[in-house]
Amino acid sequence: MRIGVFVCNCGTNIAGTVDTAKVASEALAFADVVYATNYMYTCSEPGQQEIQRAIGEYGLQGVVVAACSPRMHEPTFRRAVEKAGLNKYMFEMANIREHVSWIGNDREANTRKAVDLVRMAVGKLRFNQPLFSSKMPVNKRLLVIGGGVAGIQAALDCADGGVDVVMVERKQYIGGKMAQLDKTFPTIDCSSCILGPKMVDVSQKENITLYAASEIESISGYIGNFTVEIRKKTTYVNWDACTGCGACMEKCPAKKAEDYFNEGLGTARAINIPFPQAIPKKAVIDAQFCRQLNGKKCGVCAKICPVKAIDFEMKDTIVTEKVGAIIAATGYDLFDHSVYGEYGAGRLPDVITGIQYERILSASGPYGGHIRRPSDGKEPTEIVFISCVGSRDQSVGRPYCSGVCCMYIAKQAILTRDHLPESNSYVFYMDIRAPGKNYDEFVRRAQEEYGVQYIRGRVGKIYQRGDRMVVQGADTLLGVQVEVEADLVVLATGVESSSGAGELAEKLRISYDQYGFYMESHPKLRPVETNTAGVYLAGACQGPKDIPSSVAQGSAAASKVQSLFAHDMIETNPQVALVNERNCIACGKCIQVCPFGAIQWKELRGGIKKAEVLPSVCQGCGVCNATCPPKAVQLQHATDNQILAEVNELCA
Amino acid sequence: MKRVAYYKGCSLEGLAAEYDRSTRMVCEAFGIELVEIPDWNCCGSTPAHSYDPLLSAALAGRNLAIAADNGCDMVMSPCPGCLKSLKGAQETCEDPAQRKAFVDLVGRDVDGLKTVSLLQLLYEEVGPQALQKAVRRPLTGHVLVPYYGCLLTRPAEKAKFDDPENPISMDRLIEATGATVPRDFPYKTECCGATYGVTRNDFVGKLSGRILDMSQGLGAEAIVVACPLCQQNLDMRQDQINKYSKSAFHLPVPYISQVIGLALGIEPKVLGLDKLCVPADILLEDRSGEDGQARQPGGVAAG
Amino acid sequence: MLENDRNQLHKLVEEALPELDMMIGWAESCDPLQTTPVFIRDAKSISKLTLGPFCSQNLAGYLVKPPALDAPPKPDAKPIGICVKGCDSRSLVALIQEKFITRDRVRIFGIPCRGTVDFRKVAQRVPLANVKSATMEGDSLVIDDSGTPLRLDLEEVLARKCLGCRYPNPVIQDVVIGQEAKPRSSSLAATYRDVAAMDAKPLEERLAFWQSELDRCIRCYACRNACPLCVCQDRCIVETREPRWLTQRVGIPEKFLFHFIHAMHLAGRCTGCGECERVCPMDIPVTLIKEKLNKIMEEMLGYSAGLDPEAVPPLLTFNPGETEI
Amino acid sequence: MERTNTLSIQQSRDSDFIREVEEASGQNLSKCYQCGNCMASCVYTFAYDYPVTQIMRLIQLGQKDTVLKSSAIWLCANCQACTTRCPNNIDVAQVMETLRIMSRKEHTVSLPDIQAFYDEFLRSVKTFGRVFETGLLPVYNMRAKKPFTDLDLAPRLLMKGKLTFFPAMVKQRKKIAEIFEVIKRDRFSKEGKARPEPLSSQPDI
Amino acid sequence: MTDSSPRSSAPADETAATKQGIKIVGFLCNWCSYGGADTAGVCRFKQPTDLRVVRIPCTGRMDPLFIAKSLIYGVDGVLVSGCHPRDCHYAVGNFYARRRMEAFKAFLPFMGIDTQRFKYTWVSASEGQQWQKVVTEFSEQIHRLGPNPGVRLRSGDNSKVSSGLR
Repeated sequence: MRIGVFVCNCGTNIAGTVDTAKVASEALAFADVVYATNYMYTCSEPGQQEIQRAIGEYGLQGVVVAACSPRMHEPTFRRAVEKAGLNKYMFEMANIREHVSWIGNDREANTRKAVDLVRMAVGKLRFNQPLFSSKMPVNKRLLVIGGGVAGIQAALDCADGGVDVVMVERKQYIGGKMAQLDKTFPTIDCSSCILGPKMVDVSQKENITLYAASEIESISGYIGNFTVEIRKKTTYVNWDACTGCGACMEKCPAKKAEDYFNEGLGTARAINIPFPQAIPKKAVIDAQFCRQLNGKKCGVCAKICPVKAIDFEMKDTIVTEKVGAIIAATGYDLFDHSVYGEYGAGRLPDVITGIQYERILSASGPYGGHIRRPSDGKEPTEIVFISCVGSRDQSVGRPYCSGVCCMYIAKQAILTRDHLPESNSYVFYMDIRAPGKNYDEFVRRAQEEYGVQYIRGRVGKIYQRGDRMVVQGADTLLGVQVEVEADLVVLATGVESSSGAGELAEKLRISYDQYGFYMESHPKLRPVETNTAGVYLAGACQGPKDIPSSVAQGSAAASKVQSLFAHDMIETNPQVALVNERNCIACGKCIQVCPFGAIQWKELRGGIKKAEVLPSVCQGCGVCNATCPPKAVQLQHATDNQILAEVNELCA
Repeated sequence: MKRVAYYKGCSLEGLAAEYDRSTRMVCEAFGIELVEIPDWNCCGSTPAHSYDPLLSAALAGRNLAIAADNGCDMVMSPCPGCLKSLKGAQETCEDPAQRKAFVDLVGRDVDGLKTVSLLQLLYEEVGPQALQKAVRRPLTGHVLVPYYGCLLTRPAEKAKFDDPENPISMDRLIEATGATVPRDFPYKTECCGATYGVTRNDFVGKLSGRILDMSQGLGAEAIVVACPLCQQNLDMRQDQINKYSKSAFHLPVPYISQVIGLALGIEPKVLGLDKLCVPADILLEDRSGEDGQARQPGGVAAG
Repeated sequence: MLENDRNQLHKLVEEALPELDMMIGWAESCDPLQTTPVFIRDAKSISKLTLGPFCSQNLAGYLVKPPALDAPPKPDAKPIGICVKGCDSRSLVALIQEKFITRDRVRIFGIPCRGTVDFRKVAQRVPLANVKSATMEGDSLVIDDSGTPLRLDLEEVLARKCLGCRYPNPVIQDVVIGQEAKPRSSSLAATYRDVAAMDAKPLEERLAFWQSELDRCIRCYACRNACPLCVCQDRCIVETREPRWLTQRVGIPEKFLFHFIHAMHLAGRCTGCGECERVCPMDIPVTLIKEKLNKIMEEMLGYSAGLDPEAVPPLLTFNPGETEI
Repeated sequence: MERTNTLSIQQSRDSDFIREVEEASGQNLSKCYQCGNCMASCVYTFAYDYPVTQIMRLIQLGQKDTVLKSSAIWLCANCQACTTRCPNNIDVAQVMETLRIMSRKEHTVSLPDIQAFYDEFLRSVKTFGRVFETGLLPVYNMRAKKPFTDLDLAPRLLMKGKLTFFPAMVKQRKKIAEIFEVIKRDRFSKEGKARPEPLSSQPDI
Repeated sequence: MTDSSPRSSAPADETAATKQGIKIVGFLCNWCSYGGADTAGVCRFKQPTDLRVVRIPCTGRMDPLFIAKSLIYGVDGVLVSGCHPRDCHYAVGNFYARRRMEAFKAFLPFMGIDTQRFKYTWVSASEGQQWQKVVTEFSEQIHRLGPNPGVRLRSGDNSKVSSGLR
């Protein structure tokens, strides 16, 4: 094989601590290397041309570029050698920047290491084979997991573009957290007024199939061709029949069911439609509280239902959908403040969370939009807001900023003043994070126009004294301890990843960080893609986000899906496993270990069995290769011989 | 019979002698054999620690070493201050950097021992259920506030017992005697003024004063404690507090061991109830006849 | 007693043979200390079948080596009869577990085993050429070398693998011949005594030991060929170029790597039958290498190969929860 | 200590001090983001010259002199409220204890009466092996020039029989005194100082 | 002795090692640890220069025999690193790898190869600092152990060690 080696200076990034000329001259002495040079910026247009020129001039059959990480520029150089007529897999990179020049200053040792890495790359290249992709049809249907505002936006954008959309929502209604909000910052427009029409759109678009009260059971397949099993959870109401008339709710005698939509303030009926604008407007029976389902004589709803939709015998069902792309938009949960013993650990009835306060403020909420405190229904006059509860707090394992609390506290304080002009609001804060458009102005307005008292410091303890609570905090600007007597305390509980986020990520085969937020492909340049092709992210499942950002990501993910669906066929990755039938002993161990079910039996004439890889299903992990005793199955581009060649170069 | 090394500490030999007496009585009643550490010495308390942590570790460690030499695997100290020193000694012993210096001073390692407070011993080795069964003279109808003090459960990583903000072990033990405990006494672990009784009398006036005030507000007849220092501040100095805050508190401050002892039917005098500065005779009233109803404690947090 | 057992075996085989494709067993050979495998198709040959302490070969391997491996059995094929000792039966279980053979394809004649004789140990006492005959008398092996008969305690001449045997009775069988045998070991410690002794040595000594032992290896691959679970045969990666793990170069590293490959390919599969060591012409204790891995599998993952045909070999599965294995 | 409202950061900054406090306390003080929770939780804040949050800030700025001369560090009762609630898991009480030890070594104790009480306490331990409460107080009162402290308690305590007039003594007193001596010797040999310094203006323990 | 490799003379070995430094081969999964090593580079976290990285798609691709091959043929240390358990890009590749490497690690010393020359670890793409720590600690560990003596017999060292088994 005729091999050319190109050593990149990367300006001074590499040449500063690596003698690139020496690396090139040593490389020239390696067997099969017929050309070697160093170049200022190999990835630049002239740099690529230099490679292409050398391929022609020296008849190169393989190229090694020693430069930055292949995770950075491998695709660039592959395209370059392909243009010059080589198969793009006849190319190897030696990472002498991230792994050499940037991590050490010893020029001699760096140069030695760079030479080694080039030798290893050349060694591997000798065993490279031209690989060819095949084409696969794309199933132009989209699965959106999560029906919050991000998911809704993504679904509507794609549906508008003519894409068939399947939306799966685990709650019985769509709208997510935004549906629970009263108003939105910094414009104070009504949450349900702006979200409501979008929710209706979802239910009315003919090319959107909505599965509410459903969860993802399993996902198999790959980009362009996923198979998804969806578990439709038991609702005890036949939704095809249910008209959402609400008669059952009115007559249901089990009135002490938990009101999840109102965050536990007040109670609901055991059969319930959580709010008037709910989409889908269908009833669900809460089995925990239903009399009939707990062995008592009842069945009132079944008798009253005009369309006979009640079905106490209902069981979960599984439906299968085939899609070509998936958007995860599973949103977030709120931090459980009961770990804060100093704030009463959830035992003080008038210490509530921000989302509970939203429900209190909402006209459709438990108190009809009148601000009252839960313990005795009294109108509060002294209201304390505490920020960073479960945010920026290492001691509870939540060191990150939730990003939205500063703003929603300002909004709630403003609304409080609107509702109760005589009341006083105090906000304990550490820093005010208001970087969005018109955000800081909004917080200033809370202070300047609405007289909200901002106190810079954390709260050490809240305790009951008589009818009120004592909020014992600090004003660090003054350097004093302060006490505020409060009627109501609102904790700005932080954002955490949605419960079950990790399990779903494992089904999707995407990564998530230590807090359960999904990892994007690149924090700056690929914010809605994941490392699993065909799976995209939208909204707070990727990290805490406010409504505008979530909507923007929903649209961004939708555009990614539509650019994928603009193609009828996609190229497959040829770096997959391949069975050498002559060596296969039909032990079946590869079939046993393959995480993707990508290997199956194949029968030759005479009934002889051999393993066979389905290249479109294989993801290229190589577990089969590591397992196969006679090494009959080889992962292309990472074969035993290729890895051994790299090791051999080091042992030499 | 459970055999536990007993490190009583200097206070229990002097001003808190009744804590010592009642502790022994209660443990005996539950079949716990207390083996007083022979020739024990002072743990050095805060003064030793703020002089040199190794001094503190060595002083406290010597006692642990004696206990270990006597074949005990558990050491109990009724004084949370002493317990902190004992645990500090164990920490020093576990620290690879200091282990040698420690062992050189003390003569052996002591990290294998379990060190507990009296409260932890009673809560974990006896427990509210067993206590409830053993009660002869229920304290039904009495409202008692448990005051744990700052060190008993804090810092949580070191104390490894109960909750640092809202401990409940003493609540449960008191309830087991039949008495009523107001819900969520907010000053359970707030500092009483600690050693400033001598040097900064006004601190105690302020800090212990508010504990007395809150307790009274919740309808308490007595404040139950598990620390000799807390007891001195709240009881012995109650007159000083009254003078400082122009108040007229008259709240008895018995030790948890005395309260349990009473419920077990042990003679008040044997428990040293008469040694308390504010007389605790009110606890001897038998209210079990009054429909078993507690006097309604005041405050909204009651119930 | 041995005679009774042999008669019982003959009788049972005679009854079964019409339903069998063939019968695999042991027959006496010219060497009084070793038997030879025999493949019986007609009733006349049944009398050749023997059993006893010289039946050292593990016959299970014959079921899966080529050509059997490449040619799938015909649907109407009759089962094969096979004699197995305790250890051999575990190989059979492993092969059934890995689906190389199906249970209904074999008729298993289980032979409780009191241990097999290692002729090399006998050779240390008496020149093999002089041995005219060898018979069992109680717990003694009586050697006739034309002089005064030499009485050897069976324990002295047993194969190394037999000394710590936990499974002398077949773990899978259709019929059993003779009486149940008593295990020589019931504990990991006894079974892996030699491994523990090796582990107790300093690292340098262990290296020196293997350097010296493996230096003798001639890479004849007898160990591999005898192993009932080494199913790759001529596709074995120690000989292939695609991929090329080993060269033909004669060097200690090559020998080490060969034995690493053999051992790692048997990790979680090896039943400890000892065939590799028995057949080694250079007297290298190669089973010991696999014994170490077997011990690791038992201690780390709680798995012993060849006991449960339904089990999944531990390296072909995982447990997400095992943070510290 | 007198508070000043101007600070020339470089002039008074002692970066070794930051490192020393971090090493001795085992805490990473750059984690402190000044939320104020320690100050909010500390029941002694009312008495401090610098609230504990500001002590932490002063350490971050390397203001050794100000910190070690503050009265706050000697008024801290080590009650652990700050440590329990610190969102950054800093053992604040441990930091305060470290500062006390340092201020002792640097002879910058701002509240000599508290040091005198501690010294008297240790002297009692060194002499008897245990603390002799009845004996401790009068000596302290004399030294602190506050002769009437707690005199009001005496009659009642006498009546209750709570005052003992003879110190309980440990048999192996020599062993206890030895511990003191060894610690003192090592402490100063480590510092490379020629002569052990007395604990306070009072005779050495 | 049949071994005639040029490295069989000890002194030449050591000079070579001193001159060339220690050689550690790192098998890094493409998705997590290779990215983690890149992150460390981007952040300019300084590391020892002994490590040579082989990029593999997943630790599940790791046949322990690659480690055996490396150590037998004289590489001084082998570091395998992949995604944290449960974060595998291929869902379960590292679960298989964990068992195989754990078993192999326990086996190595039996054959006389120092188990300290092999380490496996999990480092994600975001953990640049962790990668620096892993590389630094492992490199220091290998430096302490010195050059890998390998399995080749040294000249003049032909003394037979009795197996004692027969």
